[in-house]
Amino acid sequence: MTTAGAVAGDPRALLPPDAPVRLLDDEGGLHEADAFPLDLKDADLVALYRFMVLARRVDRQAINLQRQGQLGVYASLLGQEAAQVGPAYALGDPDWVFPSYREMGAALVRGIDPAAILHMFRGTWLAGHDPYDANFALLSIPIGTQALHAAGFAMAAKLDGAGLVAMSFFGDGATSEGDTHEALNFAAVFDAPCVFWVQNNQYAISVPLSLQTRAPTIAHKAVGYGMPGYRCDGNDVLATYAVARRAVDRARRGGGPSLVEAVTYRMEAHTTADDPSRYRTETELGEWRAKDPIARYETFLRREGLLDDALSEEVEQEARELVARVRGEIYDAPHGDPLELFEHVYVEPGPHYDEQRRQLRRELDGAGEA
Amino acid sequence: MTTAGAVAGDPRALLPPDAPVRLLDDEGGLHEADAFPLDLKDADLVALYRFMVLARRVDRQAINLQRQGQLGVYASLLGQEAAQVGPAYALGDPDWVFPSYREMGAALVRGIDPAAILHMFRGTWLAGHDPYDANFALLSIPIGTQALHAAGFAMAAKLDGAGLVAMSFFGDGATSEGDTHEALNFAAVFDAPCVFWVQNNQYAISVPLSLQTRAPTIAHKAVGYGMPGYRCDGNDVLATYAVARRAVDRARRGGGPSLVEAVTYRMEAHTTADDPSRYRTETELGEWRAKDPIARYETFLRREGLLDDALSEEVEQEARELVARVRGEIYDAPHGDPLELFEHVYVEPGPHYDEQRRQLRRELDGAGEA
Amino acid sequence: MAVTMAQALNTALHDAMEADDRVVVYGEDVGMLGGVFRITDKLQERFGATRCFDTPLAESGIVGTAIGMAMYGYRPVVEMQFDGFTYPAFEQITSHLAKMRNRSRGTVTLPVVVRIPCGGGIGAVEHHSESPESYFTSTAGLRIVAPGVPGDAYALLRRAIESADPVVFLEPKRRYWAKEDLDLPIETAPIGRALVRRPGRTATLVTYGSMVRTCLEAAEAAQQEGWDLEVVDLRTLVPLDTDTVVDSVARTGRALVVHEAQVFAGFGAEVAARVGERAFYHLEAPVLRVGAYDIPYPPAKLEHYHLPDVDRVLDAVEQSLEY
Amino acid sequence: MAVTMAQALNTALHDAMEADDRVVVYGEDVGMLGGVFRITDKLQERFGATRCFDTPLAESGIVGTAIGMAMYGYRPVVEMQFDGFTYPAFEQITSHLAKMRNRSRGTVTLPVVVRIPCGGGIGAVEHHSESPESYFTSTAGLRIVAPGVPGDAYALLRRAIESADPVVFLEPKRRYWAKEDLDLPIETAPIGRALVRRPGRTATLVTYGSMVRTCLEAAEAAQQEGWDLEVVDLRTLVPLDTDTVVDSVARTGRALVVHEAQVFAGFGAEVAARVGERAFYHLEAPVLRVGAYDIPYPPAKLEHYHLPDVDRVLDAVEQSLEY
Ligand SMILES: Cc1ncc(C[n+]2csc(CCOP(=O)(O)OP(=O)(O)O)c2C)c(N)n1
Ligand SMILES: Cc1ncc(C[n+]2csc(CCOP(=O)(O)OP(=O)(O)O)c2C)c(N)n1
Ligand SMILES: [Mg+2]
Ligand SMILES: [Mg+2]
Repeated sequence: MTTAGAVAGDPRALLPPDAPVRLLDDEGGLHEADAFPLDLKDADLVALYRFMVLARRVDRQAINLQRQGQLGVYASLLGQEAAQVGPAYALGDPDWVFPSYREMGAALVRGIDPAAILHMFRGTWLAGHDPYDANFALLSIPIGTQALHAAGFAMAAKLDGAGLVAMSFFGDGATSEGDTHEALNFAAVFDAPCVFWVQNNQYAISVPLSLQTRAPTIAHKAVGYGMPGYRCDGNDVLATYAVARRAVDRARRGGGPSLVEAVTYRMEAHTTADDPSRYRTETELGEWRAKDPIARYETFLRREGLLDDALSEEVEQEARELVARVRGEIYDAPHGDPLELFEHVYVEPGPHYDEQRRQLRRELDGAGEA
Repeated sequence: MTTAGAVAGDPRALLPPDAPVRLLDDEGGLHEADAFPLDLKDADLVALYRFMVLARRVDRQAINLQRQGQLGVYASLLGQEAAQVGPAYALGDPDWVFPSYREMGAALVRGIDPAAILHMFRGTWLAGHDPYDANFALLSIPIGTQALHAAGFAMAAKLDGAGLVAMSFFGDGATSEGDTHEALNFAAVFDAPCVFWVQNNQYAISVPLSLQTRAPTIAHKAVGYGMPGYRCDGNDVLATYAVARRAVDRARRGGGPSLVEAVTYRMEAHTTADDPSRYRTETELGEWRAKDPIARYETFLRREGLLDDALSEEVEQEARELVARVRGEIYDAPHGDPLELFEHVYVEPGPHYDEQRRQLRRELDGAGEA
Repeated sequence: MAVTMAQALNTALHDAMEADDRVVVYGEDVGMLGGVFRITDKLQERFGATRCFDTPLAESGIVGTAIGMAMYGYRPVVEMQFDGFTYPAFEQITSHLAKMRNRSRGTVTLPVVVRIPCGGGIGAVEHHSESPESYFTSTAGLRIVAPGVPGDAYALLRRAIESADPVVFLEPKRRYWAKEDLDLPIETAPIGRALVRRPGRTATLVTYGSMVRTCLEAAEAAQQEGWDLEVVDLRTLVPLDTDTVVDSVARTGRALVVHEAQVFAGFGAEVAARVGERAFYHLEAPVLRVGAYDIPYPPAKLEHYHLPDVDRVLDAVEQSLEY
Repeated sequence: MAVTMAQALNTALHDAMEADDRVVVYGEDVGMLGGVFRITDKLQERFGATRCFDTPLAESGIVGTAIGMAMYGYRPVVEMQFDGFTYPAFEQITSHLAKMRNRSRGTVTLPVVVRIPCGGGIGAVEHHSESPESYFTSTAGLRIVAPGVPGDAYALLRRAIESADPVVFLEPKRRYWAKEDLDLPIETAPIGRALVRRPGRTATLVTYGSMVRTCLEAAEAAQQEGWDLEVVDLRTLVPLDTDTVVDSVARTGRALVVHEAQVFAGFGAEVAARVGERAFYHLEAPVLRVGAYDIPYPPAKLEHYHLPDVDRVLDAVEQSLEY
């Protein structure tokens, strides 16, 4: 019986391989995989390290700023540096990132000023950067929603004949939202050059993966959309890079979207407002600490002779400067003009807005008098 | 690396078999399949036939009623009789059905009066039956939404220790909705005794399956939820029965949900308001006409000596009587009391409703005077 | 030439696509079928399946991808098949479409039009006759346009597609087949301008969408009673042209807001509250609201009891005059 | 005993689960974590993971399954983690939760409570400070409850869980930590009754939720000006206790509606419109509305400019008195 929707080709080909792609072993030894060639020069290898370290240092600074009352809240990426830096590094300049709220690492790679990200967490404004500056969309807070923006952007790019790729970042929890499903499906149906990058950090706030899905792995979800699903060790930056690279190249060549699961762990609280002691054990945390993405990669680089103490100190120095600058920009950053609240809602606001602006001005004047 | 969410067992086991389950060949010859044993007595075999014929006759009557201006609209099941009667017949009395708007066949099997269904299409009221009478939920119009009600109902049944199964019917188009995704995922995570029954009739109104999904088959979507996906020839009532039976038994035994794709074809327009000549060819329709689910099954029954002209005429006679009764009940059925509009919105309506009732009564009186 | 609202909308889409390559039209069944109301009829034939295309059945997907396409630089005009099927897209509309420009400090503009065939009166089954405007009017960042006649449907849809701000475009589906003598293309006032469609002195009917025609008919009928009703067609709900409404009420001293949606917490409440604020000393009677009952949309056979009609409008006018 | 609103809500859930086996509590992070605001703290420990459990991250899934569970016979109390994350569930709430009873001619009742921590003032990032009430008030079939003080939070949540009709329960999250002296359990008026929380003669402040406290503070402060303000706490938005409001306004002659939501097309419009209709001859000034600006919720550092406060209320009172 041939019918529309009958099996085309061998669906087994869609199943992700059993084990996550891993290029670095626990001791930092490199084992290349044919299917995921590494095309990185020494400078690139060092750059990956640099971005991971910078991300971690900025992240720590952000947590401190929050503790000091300078940020309202902050969502740490500790432990997920490789899961963000690898894929972001696999993108080219014209490509776009559609991040969630935890993507400081990806932001850094794209050249976004970390202070811009922190302005959102501080509440200086609702977002801190111009997405068109570095092709990095605004951080998206409603879970899964940005995957649809990525799919639409990629549909547009394809329509326009642009050879660019849109990469959407989201978490394991986000895979449960209807929007994520619709995004995967739209991207597949329209052959959109889109990569769905899932950081499976094992938790959605307190909810563990086992309560989130019964899929064998998140990568298996790709089967239902007829797209490839890849799975990689999210704490191995060479693996995240190589797998992302393959997915990105495929999309750029017109091969359509894919779904990648980077298996990792959130070593910090969900956000600074969270208390992880309520839902996870020190033992579990300890196991993952032992898989630290930066430590493992550092061993590799040192082994390869690509990193020595001098270079390490150079990166630390850069990190210190960056962190100091970020701290300087955020600490006691002015709150901005309340009248700006009416500026950006519409390109063409109604007359109503003039009244409201006048009312606020009156209130401000009144408060000034008091 | 063992991580939460690592591969448990062999995910290949989740892949649906390449070919749809089919027990009857084109000539009505029976080929039993080990994995899907048939436990049907002769009386059951005849009952399946009877329901399919009744469904088709009532369906035709409904279309005529619509043409005569008696129904506002009607969504035909022509060609999908086997895809509905088989699964509904696989359910036990305590089980529940959560249908879409096209489930006249399933309704008949459950013992719902077809006139009740048609009252909805007539617009006498928004729904025509009491779901608790035959464990058949109200027809659901917003696509995919009822799958969540089924999942929740099954979650409740499990919590309550009831050995019942909830079966949700929806279409190929519905698989694209976020709600359907969330339903499959909730059911899987909570091991809910739920069967998701997809009638893949190749179209969502005018949109063909190829624009709806790139999954190899709809059954493959099960992989992403870690549940079994089955695929059956939706025009073979023995196959739909046997596959449904397996999914239902599994759920009842505590094995959790499954997704079944019944490959079939909508031989009529989407609804009476639709013009299929705009989007599909006579050739395609002809191919599917040749696969008529009733004709094929009739050949089988005759071959087996279970059906002869007398029995066939008996069923036709029953159909004529049913159809006449339905027509009698629907034709010029009174419109009901407008004041009932306020009756059922709340168990405890606010005082506001008294005012509105009074206003409508005044309007009715006023109109009466005029 | 007598043009139906459906034709006017179809022509507006056609002309907008002709005028600007970046305009793409998509949704469920808008391609080969031309939409269930044929508003997109022949657009795929004329502009190809890259500019007018069908999507999977997922409204959040439709609006969410439109946001992405607009970020890229396209101007998507998407169709929600019916009012009641807009609700799955509620989050994308409310949290992103309406707010992204503000969030981005004006760097991201989203010129998206969400077309919604709205309202009842066509004998449909449930979920096909909703008046969802109040779900959107309290969301800053959206422009809400609600034409009542073919000419406005054409001109305002063209304006909506040219708008840099996202627009929710409410089409009164029971008026799709109503005709007006028009020579398309036409121009009209920009988004945000109400129109006194009929001058009068006894009282002001403030209305929009499907009720424009009902109010004009009521005004005709009212002449028998010696009442000379003014009809203000809002045309746009957000931004609301309060001045035109208040000017009118200042002249007539009486206002009635007429819409198809339920009265309780309907958009009429906003109009009534504003008129109450701005025209306090002019009002000779309270602002009365005429709409549907505060119940879920009824079954087809009972909908005419629910929907406001000429009689209900005139009853309210009488009530107003009794003050 | 001094009880915070968070404790009162937690106790209400506890007591309801104790009283009725059919009550189940679920949502995102409500189990081990006890909810991000700890409103469900220790319920899983006490009642087990079958009666208080975490779900996958999907709000439509949460409300949709609650409908199914209620059809079966349970009484689900589900939590939306924040106001802004209710929107993905909008379709299930609007098309089914609100309408299923009516559709089924009363054969299906859905005793579901959707708890929503609402509003701003806590310095949160975007989508965590929304006032979504107007998205629900115009949907017939829902009861909308909006307590402002711990005692009402307890008593009304108990009533909501006992309600056969679905309830959207709006919790003013910035008041979670406000205290009241209470000996729980307490009883209070049924859903649908407003309360004159402070009698006065100069003008009536009509309010609910987080603004109850602000209005009481404003009334205190107003004494300095020699104004004696009456404060009516609506407590329930649907059904609305219009009589209590109108009685009050009839006495004071002036009304101000105060809420945290934006003014344009906010729920205050309904209150203002009704008061305008019912108290026309009593009004010495137009009903004024006090709320937030008609803009997306601002960044944390600017939210205090946006939110109505004592000063904004008093300014409006002054304005009212100038008529
Ligand atoms: C639609 C929506 N629902 C709920 C939330 C509240 N929330 C914020 S983060 C989060 C968990 C997200 O988990 P995951 O997708 O795994 O990403 P992670 O935080 O682990 O990076 C939740 C429930 C939200 N932001 N959006
Ligand atoms: C949420 C929603 N969106 C759109 C519609 C309009 N609509 C009704 S039926 C239909 C196609 C459904 O296709 P499918 O799921 O394949 O079921 P079938 O009609 O083929 O049985 C559409 C788009 C709807 N009812 N609900
Ligand atoms: Mg996570
Ligand atoms: Mg179909």
